[in-house]
This record gives sequence, C-alpha cells and structure tokens, in this order.
Amino acid sequence: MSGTRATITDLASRDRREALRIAEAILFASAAPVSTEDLARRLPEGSDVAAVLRDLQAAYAGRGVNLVRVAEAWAFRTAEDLAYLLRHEAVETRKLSRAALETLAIIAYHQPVTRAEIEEIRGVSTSKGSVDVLLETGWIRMRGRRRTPGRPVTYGTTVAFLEHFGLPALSDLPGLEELRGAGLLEGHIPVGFRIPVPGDDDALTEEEEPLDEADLLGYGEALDPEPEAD
Amino acid sequence: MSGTRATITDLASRDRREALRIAEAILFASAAPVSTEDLARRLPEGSDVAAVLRDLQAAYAGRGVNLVRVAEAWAFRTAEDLAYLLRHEAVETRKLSRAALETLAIIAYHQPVTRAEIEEIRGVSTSKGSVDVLLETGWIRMRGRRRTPGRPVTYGTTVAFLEHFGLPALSDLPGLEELRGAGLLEGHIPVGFRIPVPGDDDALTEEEEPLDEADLLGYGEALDPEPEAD
Amino acid sequence: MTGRDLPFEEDARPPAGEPALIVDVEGFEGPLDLLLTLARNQKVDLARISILALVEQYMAFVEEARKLRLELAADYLVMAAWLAFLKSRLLLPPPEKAGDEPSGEEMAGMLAFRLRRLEAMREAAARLVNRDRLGRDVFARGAPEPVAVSADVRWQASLYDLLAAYATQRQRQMVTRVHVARRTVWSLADAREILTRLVGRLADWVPLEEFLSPYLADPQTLATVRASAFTASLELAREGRLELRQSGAFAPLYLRSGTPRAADPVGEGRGNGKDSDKEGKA
Repeated sequence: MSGTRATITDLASRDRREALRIAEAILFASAAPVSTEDLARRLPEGSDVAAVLRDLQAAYAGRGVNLVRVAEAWAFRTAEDLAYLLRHEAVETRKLSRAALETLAIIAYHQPVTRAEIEEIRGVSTSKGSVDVLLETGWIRMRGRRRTPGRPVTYGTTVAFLEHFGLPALSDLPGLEELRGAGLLEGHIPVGFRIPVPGDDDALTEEEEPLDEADLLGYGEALDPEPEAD
Repeated sequence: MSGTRATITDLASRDRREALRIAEAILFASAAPVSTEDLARRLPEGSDVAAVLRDLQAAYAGRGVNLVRVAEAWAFRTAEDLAYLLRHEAVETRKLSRAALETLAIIAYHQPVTRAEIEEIRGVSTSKGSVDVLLETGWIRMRGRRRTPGRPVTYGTTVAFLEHFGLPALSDLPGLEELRGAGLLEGHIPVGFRIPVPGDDDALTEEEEPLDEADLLGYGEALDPEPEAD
Repeated sequence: MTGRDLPFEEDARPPAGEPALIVDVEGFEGPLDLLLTLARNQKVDLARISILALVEQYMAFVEEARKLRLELAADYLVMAAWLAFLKSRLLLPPPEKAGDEPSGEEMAGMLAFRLRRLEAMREAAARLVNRDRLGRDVFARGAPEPVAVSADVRWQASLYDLLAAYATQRQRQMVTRVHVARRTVWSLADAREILTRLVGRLADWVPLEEFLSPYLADPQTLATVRASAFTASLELAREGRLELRQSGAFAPLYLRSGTPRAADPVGEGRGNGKDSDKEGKA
C-alpha cells in the first residue's frame, strides 16, 4: 500500500509534506477560493507557498479533481472532462389526468376552440391547470383570439401533437362512424349528434384574430375572466 | 513532475484509472456521503466499486484529506490531526445541554429505546424538550413503536449522527464492547429491565412496529401520555 | 460533579422570606444523580460500594432537606421510600419464601447496576462529545459542486386514450341531454302544488286556462302543463278540495275552491266522457 502514496507523502522533507497536507485540507474545506496570501498566513512559518501550490496542482493534474486558479485565489474543481458527472438528467414520464385528456381531445376535434366552449362541451368548468398542463406538453397552443365580446383565446393542437399520436394530419382523427366501429360510442346516437372534422389549416379562421404581444409572453389567459374550478 | 503522479494515474488499466477519477470527482463534489450503490450506478459499467474505493482510500491515507466511511456511504473529510488549523472554518454550533448529551448517548448505545427507558436509565423524567432538541439536530429519529402496551415511540440515531461524530457504523461507538461486556447494555442483572443491543440495522426489530402517518407528520409524541418535566 | 460535598449546607439555605427551594435545582438531576454523587464520595469502585452506607447518606440528605424545609421533588421522596424498604430488606432476615419479590441483595444489586449504567452513559456521552466532530474538527468539502438535476418530463398518452376520453365525454353529454328534456315535464305533484296554491280560497268560478296562463307560454311544455293540471284538478276534486265545471265538450273548464263535506259528492266535471275529451285535446 505504501507504494501507492507517492504523490504527497513521499515528497521532499517532512515539513514540505506537512505544508502540502495543510494546504490541501484548507483548500478542500474552504467555502470560497483561498488567496495565496491567506494560504501563506495559515501555512507553517517559512513555507514556500508558491512551491506548495505548484506541487499540489501537479499532484492533482490528470485526476478527477484539479486545483485551479480562480481570479487571484485557488480552489479544487471537478476536472472539466468529468463535468457531465455533475449533471443528472432525469426523464420523468407522466400520465395526463382524465380531465386533461378530455380537454385535449376536445381541443383536437373542435379547434379552434375557446375555454368557454370546452367547458360547454365537457359540462364542467375546466381548470386552468388542465390547459396549462396541456400547454406544457407542447401538444396544444394558443392560436389567436375569437372575434367575440371578451376576445377569448382560441386553442388548437400543434405538430408535436400529431407526432406524438401518430397522426399524419388532423383530418385523420377518427370520425363518428369510426368511433362507433371501435366500440367507443355505444347505444342510441341522437339525431344531430355530430363529431367535427377539424381542418388542417394552421392559418387563423375568419372568426379569429392574432394574439397580442402579451399573449405571446404568456400572460394571455390572465386576461380572461373565466371561472376556475374543476 | 511526472514521477509524482504515481498514485492514481499509473494504476493498472486505463479503465481502472478512469473509474478512480470518476469516483474521486463524485466524492469530492459532494459534501454529504455518497452511498456505495449510488457510486456504483455512476461509475462505468463493470467497475469494481469496492476495489476503486479501497484504492482511493489508500491514495488519500496520510494526506490532508481522507476518504472515510459513514454507514454504507463514503465521503472526503479533512484529516483529524489538522483540526487545530481548520478551526477557522468551524461554524458556530449550538452546544447541547448535559441532559441532552446524556440522552443522546443513551439513545445511541441502547437503540431502539423508548422515552420511558431513557428515563429509567437517567433516573429522572426526560423533558420532551431534550428529545425535541435532539430531533432538531437531525441526529436522532423516531424509528417505530414498541409492541408493548401504550405502543411507545422508539428512538434511534441517524446517518447524520454517524457523520457528525465520524463513526463508520454504530458498532464503532467508543467503548461499546466494554459496556456490552460489563452487561451495561444488556439486561443481565435487572429483573424486569431488558435493554436491546444497538445494531446497525435500520430495519425495525421484532419488538417494533412502523410509525403511524401521524407520527411521520410530527404529531407522534403528542399521543404519548408520558410525563413532561425535567 | 465528582467529589462534590452536599451542597445545601452552604448554598441551598433559603434566604429569609423566600419560598423554599427544590433540591433538584441545586444541580442534581434527580435522585439517581444524587445517589451517584454520593456513591462517588465513597471513593471506591461502583461495583464495591456499600449500598447500606449509600442508603444512610441519602436518608441523611433528605432529612437535612426536610429540616431546612426545602421542598423536595416527589422523585426524591419515592426514592427515599424505596431505599427505606431496601434497607429493611437488607437488615432483616429474608422472609420464608417471598414468592416473586426480589431479595434485599437483588434489590441492592439492581440499584448498583443502575448507578453503574448511569455512570457508563455519562462517560459514553463525554467520549462521544470529545470525538473529532464534523464541522468542528473535521470538515467536509467547503464548496461542494452540486449535481444539477434537469428533470425532463415526458408526457404519456396514447391515441386510444385520447379517443376514448373524447368518446366517453361526448357520450356523457348525450345522456345529459335526455336529463334536461325530462325536466320540462310537469309532474303531477308539481301541478297539484301549484293548483292548490292558486285556487286557494277562490269563491268564484275561474277558467283553468287563466290559472295556467303563466305556464302555458312555452309551446314545448303546453301539453304537459295542461295534462298534469287537469289530472291534478280531478284528484283535488275527488278529495273535495276543488270543484270543477264544464258546460260542454271542449268548453272551458272552470274551477273554484271546494266545500269540504259538501252535499254534492260528485263534481260536475267528473264525467268519464269529459275526461277522455280533455285528454284527447291534450
């Protein structure tokens, strides 16, 4: 085992070795980089601070941690090529809540659609949370504002939505007959019940006007005096 | 200068050297001990974690900074003999009262232990305050409830306790063996007292059951009808 | 702590006029602590202390405290009682077969054990405190480099989930509609309640249509209002709370409040033919 401690313990004199140990401990324990003067003050009298720092830097060169100069001071830092160790990328998979999923589906089929319209279709007031979560998924976007009193924001889906759900285009969303065929709609379907076929045109409809600057900065919904509950 | 880097850079294969650098960087970067499993997960696949730690510990033995074991985890710490030089870095910590220290020692050596048992050993009713102060330090924790009438809460020490007192494990408590040998930790004489031996196992003993939800929210002690005085 | 003499002679005497002190306050942490201090004063190994001598010293202490009218904590008195019992056990010959009760020697052994254990824990605490402690003697990395966690949330939903959610909620809406339609029906109970209220104490004949006019505005509810009101009126007439009159088929139906227990038991409007006429019209 003794052969492996060459770096510091075998160096030069006992005093020099002790100065190195002390410098190492001080630099390690310090919350901020330590200046050469400060180090000199704390090393045993007569120590050659420059030499100590040089030796220490050499001892740590090529190691997982290096002694680096920060402004006029010194500090230990993780070796640059190992910086990736300090980043931890966690991928978290989350499932959408039923309310969010329903809201998403309504936006997909009925776009452009306002929150009030979503609420009318769902029969419950949609929490701002659901819409926010959907905006966060990147699957929906604010399209514009409806040209009606209150100028409510209209929502639509994004290209990421098509990608995630493997849809070539919005017009490929299954219609009434397909939903029935898949057993998703059952029983007597009232006359006049229809499932809209959303257009694939990204351009605003005649009933919509562009978003304001404030909307684009993310303050759009705050202007809507819609109720918030679920 | 190349001759001075013997320790790590000359060791064995390139892979081994890289694993050492990575372990060194991870352990250096963290102020808290890093568990062996965590380290294993972050080292290149196929690394011999035990060997890496052994080499690293050997490389740092006798240096200003040492690699120490705390519970099943590892951390770099300044060398004990350099304490006098580093007082500078010391953060003012609140001094514990004699009663609190005595209580801490009893919890450490007798865990899992109930408040009634602590009182029995001290011969005085322990104020809830002492236990609260100790809980606040993070050195003790509520472990579970003793399967006896009244279901009293059992206390034990934490990893932070080991870390603070520089103990690799509970079995390294000073004088533990002598105390055990003298029967002071085991009920050899007393008719009617039984004091368990502290193990390093965090798992509950057969005589303990898990804490309730209320305990975990911090209301546990309020349920204990124990006297409160000092 | 070690070698301390009984402190109350000098220190604990209460100044005149002040309330009595508790000996506890004088630095002893309970009777066991006091016993330990007294035992140490015997200057022998705790394993070889004279329990009897210890009991005497403790009693003397308590006696002295009493003389000084110091208020002793209850713990001290409990211990004193236990020690007195122990002393009697130690001095008297052991009783013939005392059952489960411990002998004097066992009790003395237990006390000696407790004293040794308390002392051991005090020493353990001292050894613990004198260890090289983190943040005082030994230091962790002063400038740790924290691992930055960048959480990347991936939302998960399948096309099937999406379609099922849409279909379920649209289907729910169909069912809801049926509910709403049902609400437009005037129940018999509703009609009865309204008629009872409207007819009240009406003495003169008034056409039914006039009562119902506020409810007949909506063409969708016209039929149900009329049918329920008519049926309810028949029921009320039978109960004698209402009288009905109609001059001929399709002629207006008149109502007035009934005269309970009136001589005329059959209301004028109770003819079967008229009923069916009315229903036909509704």
